[in-house]
Formats: sequence, structure tokens, C-alpha cells
Amino acid sequence: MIGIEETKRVRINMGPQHPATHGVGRFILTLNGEIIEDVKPICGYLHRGLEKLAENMTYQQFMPIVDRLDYVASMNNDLAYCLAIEKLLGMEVPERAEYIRILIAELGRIASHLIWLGTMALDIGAMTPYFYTFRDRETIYDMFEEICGARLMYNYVRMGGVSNDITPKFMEMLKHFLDTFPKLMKESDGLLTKNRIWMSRTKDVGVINYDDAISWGLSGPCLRGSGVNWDLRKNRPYGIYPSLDFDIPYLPEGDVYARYLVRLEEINQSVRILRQCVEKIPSGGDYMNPESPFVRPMKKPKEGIALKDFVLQIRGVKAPAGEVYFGAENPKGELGFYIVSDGAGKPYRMKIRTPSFVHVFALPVIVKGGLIADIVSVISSLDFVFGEVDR
Amino acid sequence: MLIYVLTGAIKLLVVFVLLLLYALFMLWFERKALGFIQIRIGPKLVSSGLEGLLQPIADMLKTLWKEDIVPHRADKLVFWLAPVIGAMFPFAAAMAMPFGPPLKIGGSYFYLSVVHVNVGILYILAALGLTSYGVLSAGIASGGNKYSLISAQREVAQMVSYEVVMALALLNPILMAQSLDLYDIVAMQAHHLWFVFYQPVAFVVFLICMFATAAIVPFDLPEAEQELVAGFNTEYSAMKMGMFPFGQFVTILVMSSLMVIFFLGGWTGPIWNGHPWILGFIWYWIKVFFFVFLFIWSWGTFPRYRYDQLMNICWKILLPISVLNILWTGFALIIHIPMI
Amino acid sequence: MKNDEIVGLLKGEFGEAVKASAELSGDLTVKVDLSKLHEILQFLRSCPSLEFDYLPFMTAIDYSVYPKPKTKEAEAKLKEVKTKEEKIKEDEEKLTEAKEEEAESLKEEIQKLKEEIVKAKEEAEKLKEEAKEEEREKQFDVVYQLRSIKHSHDIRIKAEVGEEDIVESATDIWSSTGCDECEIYDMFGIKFKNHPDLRRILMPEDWVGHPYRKDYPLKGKEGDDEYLDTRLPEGQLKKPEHTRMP
Amino acid sequence: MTSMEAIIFAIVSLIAVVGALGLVFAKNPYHSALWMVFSFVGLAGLLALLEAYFLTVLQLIVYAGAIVVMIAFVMMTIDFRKVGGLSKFVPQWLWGLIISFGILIDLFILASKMKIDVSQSGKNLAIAGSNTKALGMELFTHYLFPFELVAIILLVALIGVVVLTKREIK
Repeated sequence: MIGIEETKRVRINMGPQHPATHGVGRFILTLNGEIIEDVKPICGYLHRGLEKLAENMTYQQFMPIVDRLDYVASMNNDLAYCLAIEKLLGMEVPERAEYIRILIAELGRIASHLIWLGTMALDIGAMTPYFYTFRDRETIYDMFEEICGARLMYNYVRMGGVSNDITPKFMEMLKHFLDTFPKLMKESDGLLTKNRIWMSRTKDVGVINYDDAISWGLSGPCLRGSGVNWDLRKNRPYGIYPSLDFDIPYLPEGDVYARYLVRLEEINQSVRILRQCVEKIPSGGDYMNPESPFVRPMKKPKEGIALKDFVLQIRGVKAPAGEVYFGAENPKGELGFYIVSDGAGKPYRMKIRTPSFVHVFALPVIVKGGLIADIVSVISSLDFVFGEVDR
Repeated sequence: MLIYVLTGAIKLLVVFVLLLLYALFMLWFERKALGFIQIRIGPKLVSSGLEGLLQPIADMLKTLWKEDIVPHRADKLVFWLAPVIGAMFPFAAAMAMPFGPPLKIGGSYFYLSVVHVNVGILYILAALGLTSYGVLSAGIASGGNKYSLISAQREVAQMVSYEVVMALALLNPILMAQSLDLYDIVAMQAHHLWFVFYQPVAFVVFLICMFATAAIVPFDLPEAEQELVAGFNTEYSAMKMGMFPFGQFVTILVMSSLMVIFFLGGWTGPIWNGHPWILGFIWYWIKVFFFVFLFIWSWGTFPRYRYDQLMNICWKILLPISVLNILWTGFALIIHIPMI
Repeated sequence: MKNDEIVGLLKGEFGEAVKASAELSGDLTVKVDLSKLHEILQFLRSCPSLEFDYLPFMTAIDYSVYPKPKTKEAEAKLKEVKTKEEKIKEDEEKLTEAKEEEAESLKEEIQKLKEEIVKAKEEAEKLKEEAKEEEREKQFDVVYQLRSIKHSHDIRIKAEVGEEDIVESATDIWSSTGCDECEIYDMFGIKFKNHPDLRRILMPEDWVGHPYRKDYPLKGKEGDDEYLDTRLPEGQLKKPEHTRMP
Repeated sequence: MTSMEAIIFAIVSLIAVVGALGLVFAKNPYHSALWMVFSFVGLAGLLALLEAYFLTVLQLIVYAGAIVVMIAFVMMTIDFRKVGGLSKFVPQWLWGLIISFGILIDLFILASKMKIDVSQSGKNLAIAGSNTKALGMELFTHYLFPFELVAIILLVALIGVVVLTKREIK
């Protein structure tokens, strides 16, 4: 007969076409009733071999592809890549460009967190905050469109500065955004943060403690949600972050709710950084280092320039032989570029350290013992993007 | 005898058409109301002058012309039967639902419901309870789709649990009115205060059960899109899939009218109690549609509960509360705590 | 902790196994022996004054086509010597037929060339010895980037790995290496011992070859069409042109 | 019994009998359960003909609405193929046949000896307009002791099931 000991484990194939896996993720769940016993993440459906591509492209040719990594925070990807190349080449960036970079990086962070908030609310069943966050994200994308013409894949930050100067209209839009956004943010905040259902769905769900979070290599808000006070903007400062005044939120609980609160506070801190930048930004000056080897000599057409341009296009900028690792604090976590150069215009090997890749493989340990509904909230709280996971 | 059969048949036809129209209206209303909540517009292109009122008709036509896919491994008969059951039993429940106050013609009353039985409420509960067979059959017949199966499991557990609590919550007004007849219960409230003032606990419990039985956010676990793709709907297509929401909309209507009849005095109002008749009619439908809107409102506001939390709420909170409430009501009735 | 202190500590503990250390654009890089790699990693994790508890990434590098400028130079020098020797031969052949006036100038030239050859040979040998530094025994490097959250310092550990070597997995030290090791196994074909679930994660399970190796073809390879022919259902696209360049 | 009632009785009893036959002969367990609901609806119809509306609805709520649902719920947790392969039920067909034949003969004898007057149906119960009240009065006065006894037995069974099946979730 059918004994109790013989209860069967149900195996469910979640994805790659599933509304809650945020892309083409696939997880094989082993269920005991509704309790998750094991999760096996399977990825590679979006694998494009970016690291191999990078080996066969000059540094500036690879630039637009970086946008495709974490496609909801392209500006931050650009910034991280450019900073890595600048570290390799030892380049300087003019002050105005530094401010512009921080401006767009923090705007990108807000946009990325907004899309996370909307999708997380949607995953847990609340439909409405999705539309509120998309309204606010839309204004940010309008601003990006104003400065570089693109709405999703910007390719705006360049080695040695940014591709073009920001316009007065952008500053106006930004100031208006900074005035209205905190109030608008309260709408979604009011719908969720103190909501009893929301709290019961997120509190004590998907807990990962301090040591495990470090050992599993979580980064960004997920790491800080486990009580680790670590932010590359403070601990490995880059750009003009040291001169800005902002706090790093971190909470010791390590559950979905802690990650949620950390991200919400990060949005507030980003607004704070933006306000400071708007005040401090120098009104004039270069937006691009004119001595940057990547700058195409376009202004004065004279003899030899065409050849120089051609060489720059074909051979690229010869970087000194050596290797460099640079990690930047992206909305999703630490995005790092490890570049090995052999002295040619192309990287000999480029390893892209993406936060999402690590987060996906930390999922089994976080979600084990939870219910089916929990995996959805944990996935959205880890906030991975499969463009980054599969690279 | 013949006249009974004839009036019954005519009433049946009228109510059936009305419910179909209501379901179409709800399709539009739901999207418009959600659109209003979510700072968007909602349907507007079909019949632009009427704010897209004809959109549901276009949708229905589209659904009828879609390809009807039956999975290879599906249990064909049950697969076909499931949406029929899912839509039929809510309609059956609506047969006993009053569509307005009874018309007094001469000395006798003309009831605005297809069947008028003295155990009306029990009949409605029975029909609503049988509705879960639709989802259950859909889940089992879907050819081994695990999402559908889990969804069916959830639906059954949810329906069985919450029906118990719902019946217990309704028992309080029944005890006070000493009747299972819906019209008697309203008549009782016409002479006293509405039952919501005597039975606030039962009111809240019933309100929660109302959402759970209709499987609307925050209790829409059977078709939790983010977890179970679309639950029991996963393998369905075309009109078969369209029939489930029809059933759900009718369930919403029946639950709202039960709510109004049992706790908010049915067609009695704060002023002009049922005189003239048409005023009672208007009172009734205003209240009913407030609750219908409440369903959509909650849809646009709340996140979804988790399965175990849903069960905990039912068995660990609502059930003890409603049992205690019944004890209190019985006690109060025995010692004759005076009704105002 | 300062970089040189870390290196000193490591050298004191493991001696010969720590082969070299360098500071590349501010990052401390230490090259260690593969046989002691796991012990060193364990020491880095557990030593209380180091405590590298966080691993941002680990990866591998295929060094098979890494340019070796000094070796190239030496080869060029040797080639030069060869051409000169050939020229001497030619001259000597001419000498037998030539007249006296021409013969003298040719002799002078031969003498000059011989002197040059001796010089070039010396230089080439010198360069060869220098180029030995560039020579590698093994094809790959495994790279571990480590970080201590507590002490806020970084280190990069590298070890040479051949195709045949089996690296001991570091999953018992940092859990996050699990996915990285899978990726290295997938992309470079380096195997890991004691790994809980070593599988291909980015490429399909039945994929042949390791794409991030330098010898992996960039534009499709022979046999791709046959592969597709056997996999695709009948009647479908027999020779997809996009899989291979003409 | 008017002709109208006779027609309805025929339909309703046909539903009950066909449902019961389907329940026995259906190969798929879930089909059996659905046939069972069908049969219960027929039985409820029979009760309605007797003007015992309370029992009618109770039949639907408790048997069709709850018990069969629970049976179907159990069905989902077990493997259909495994149930189909079970041979242990098969050798008992002889006993089943004997007992059911015995009951059938018994019922025939009962029906022939006691002349049931259907025309008087529902009249003795429907005294005060609603027979619910009368039923309640009977249960809670005359049959109070058996009623409470049954309730306690059911409670004990319920607790027993919970204790037996409860496992600690690791």
C-alpha cells in the first residue's frame, strides 16, 4: 500500500518562460508538498560570450556592449567599465565630468531600484506600485534621453569623461525631479512598507546571515541587508564620492524585508547625493579630458589626422601590459572588470564580475525550507538580471 | 402549476441574460477601476465615446475565435467539463439571489429571484461550494501540469476551509432572525438596526471570507500568476479559459449581495425604508455595487498572502473567533438582551 | 595590513611555494605553487590578521598566445644570423669565380659579416636567457581575487595550471567559488576536485570544446552543419549558412 | 403524486442511479468522484421532492461539497498509476457481491411489505412552514444524547487523525 514514508517529491521546472524569474532564468525545484527542498539554478539561455567578444575588440568597441550587461542600469555599467579602463591607462577625468558621472550614476541607481520595487511588488501580488514606480522611472528616462538621446542603452560615459555636456534643460528637469520624487515615492512606500500582508510575506523569509552572506559572495544591497556595512563607494572610493556626504544603510536581519528597506533607504541616499551634486557641480569646464587617447581628433582637419583616426579605430589605444581589477558599486551589487592586457589595443582577457551571477547561485541556500511563494519573493529581493548572469 | 413553470422559466431566462450582461460589464468596470487606481486609462478605443464600454464584447468575440488547444495528455471529458462547472454553479447560486425587494402585487408577493426557498442561504452556500469542482477538475484534467495541480490543491483547501468559517459567520444573523430565508432576514433588519451593528465581528469575518471565496487578491492563491504561472488556467485557451472569470464575477456578485442582505439591511435604507419600491431597489444595488467595487479596490491595493498564512488565518484566528461569537450570540438571545 | 607585510607573512609560512609577488596598478598579486594552493587559500581565510573572508571573483586565463617580446627578439636575432651565414656562402661561391679586385672587397665583407655573426650570436644567447622568464610550463592561470571585509584589504592569488591538472576546489573556504569554478570548468576545461556539483552552466551540457580557450574557433568550425543535421527534425533547414563562414 | 412529480421523480432517480453506476464502473478515480457528486445531486433531488429542503441542501453542502472534495483532494496527493496497479482490492469482489445482493433483496422485501405512501410526503414534517426548526427541535430534545455522542466520537476521530498524521517538518 501507499505508506507515509513513500511520499513523492514533486519536481517543478520553473522557467525559462515563467513570469517570476525576471528573464530567462530556469530553476528546478524539488518540492515536498509546498516546501522547497532543493533548487537547482540553470542559466545560459542568454549567454553571448561577452568575455570572449571583449578579447577580440578594442577597448572602445566593447563600450556599447557593456550596456547590455545589466540592461536596467546601463549608465552604471558604462561608468564601471570606463573607470576600470581609466585605472588601467592611468587617465585623468575633468571635474565637471566627474560630477556628471555621479549625477547619472545615482539617477541610474534610482531607476534600477524603482524597477526592482515595482517588479517585487508585482511578484508578491500587489499590482499597483508597479505603475507608480514606472511613472517615476519614466521621468528619469526622459532625463537620460535629454542628455544622450537614448532611453535604454546609453553609451554615454566615455573613457576620460562623458560623450557630451549636460544641457540646462536637463538640470531643470533634474531639479524638478528632486522636488517631486520624494513625495511620489511615498505613494508606493505607503502601499507597502507598513502593510501587514507585505510584512508577513517578507519578514523572516529568505534569511541569510552575516557569515553566509559574505561566504556566498553577495554584494550590494543584499550584502548590506545581512548587516554587512560594506559599500564600494565608501570602502573603495572612486570618482568624487569621498567628497560627498551620504550614509550606507544596512540592516542585520538578512531577510527579504531587510533587503527591501535597505534599497528604499538607498533611493533616499541617492536623492541626497543628487542634491549635493546639483549644488556643487562646476558651471563650466571640460566634460571630456582633451588629452584622452580615445578622443578622435575631429576639430581641426589637418594632415595626418585621418591616419591617426584610422589607427585609433583599427588598433585601438595601446594599454600598458599588466592587469587590473576594478569593482564599482552598481545598483545590484559589485560590478567588476578584471582586465589582463598584453600591451595591445585589445584586452588579452576580460573577466566581468557581475553581482547577479553570484546571487543566482546563492539562491538555493537562501530559499531552502521555504514555500513556493517564498522563492518568488526571494528572487525579486535578490534582484538579478539575466543579461548579467549569463553575460 | 403551469403558471409557476412559465414564470420560473421566464425568470430564469431574464436572470441568465442579466448575469451575462453583468459579467461583460464587470470586465469593463474592473479594467476601468483598476486603471483609475493605477494612474492609467484603461480600455478606450472600442466605442471611444462610451469610454470603451464595448471593449468586453470585442474581447468576447476575439476569445470565441481563438484556437482552442487541448493538451495531448489531458483528460478530454473532464477538461471540457471543468469550465462549464466553474461557470455553472455560480449561476446556479445566483438563482436564489434576490435582485431587488419583493414586489407586492395585490395580496401576494412577487419575488425577484428565480427560486424562493425558505433555506435560500443554504442553497447559495451549497452552490458556491460546488463551484470549486470547476478549478479542481481543471487542475486534475490538465494532463499532469504540476502548476495546475498545485493550484487545484490550493483552491480546494481554501474553499473547504473558508466555507466553514463563512457559514459560521452567517450563523449569527440567522440566529438573530431565526430564519434561513433571505427575505425574512431583510425584513428583520427593516424593524431593527442593521445586523452589522449587532454583529461587527461576524461582519469582519464574513468580509474576509468573501474575498477568500471569490479568490480575489489578497487571497487569489489558486491563480497566483507569479508563482503558478496562471494556476488552473495554464492549459486552457479560448472560450474555455474565458468561462472561469465569468464564474468568478458572478461569485463576486452573489457574495456582495449576501453581504448586503445579511449585514447591511438589504433594500432598507437610512431613510424612506422601502417606500416607494423603486427606492429600495436603488438602495440595494448601490450597496451591492459598493461591495463589487470593494473587490476591485482590494485587487488594486493588497499584496497576496502566502498559502500557509491563509490557512493560519482561517483555522487559528477566524474559526475560534466565529465560534466564540456564535456562543455569545446564543447567550445574548437566551437572556434576551433587548434589541433596539 | 600593508601589502609587503602580507607577502612577508605568506613567504614566512609557505616559503618556496610563494613564487613571486608584484603590485600591478595598486593590486597585490601573488603567484603561488599549485600543489600548495589550497593550503595557502585556507591560510589566507583563517589567519586572524589576514582573514580574507570575501571572494569577489575567481577566474582563469589562457596564456597560450600571450605575446613574448624577448623570445621574439631572440628568434629575430637568430634569423638574422642565418641570413648572414647564407650571404657568406654566396660570397664564397662568388669568390671562386671573381677577379682579384673584387675578391679583396668580398673577403673584407666576409670578415665583417663573420664578426657581426659572432656578436649577434652572443646577443641572441643573452636574450634567450632573459626570455626564459617569459616561458611558462603550463597553459592556464587560475586567479583568485580575495578581499577582507573586516580588515579592508585585497589580494590576488594566481597559480599555474595545466590542462591535465586537477585543482582542489575552494568551495569549502568560500561558497561563492562554486559557480565560478563551474564557469571555469565550462569555459576552460579545468577540472576541480571535491566540488559538490561540477557541471557546465553557461554552455549546453553536450557542448564540445571550451569556448574561452584561445584556440577555440571564432567563426564556427567544421562539423557544425553535421551536428545540426542530426539534431534538427527532418525537412527543416538542412544547412544553416550562418553557422560557418564560407 | 401528480404526473409532474412522477416525471421529476423519474429524472432525479435516474440521475442518482446512473451516478451510482458510473461511480462503480468508472476506471479513473477522479471520474468516479465526479459520478459520485452526480449521484449525490440526484439524492438531493429526491429529498427535495419530499419537501425536506434543509436536508436537500445539507446533502449538497456536506456530501457533494465537502466530502467528495476531500476525497478528490486525497486523490491528488497519490499517484494514479500506483492506485491502478493495486491488486489487493480485487479478491474481495465476491464478498462485495454477496453483501450488495443481500441488501438489495432486503430492500425489495422492505418495499413490498411496507407500503410507503408517497402522497403524504413532507406533510408531517412541514408543520410550521419550515421544517428546519422541527428538525432542530427533534435533534436537540428527543435525540440529544445520541447527537452529542456522535459529536464526541467525531471529535475523537478528528484528533486521532491529526495525531497520527502529524510529522515534524525538518
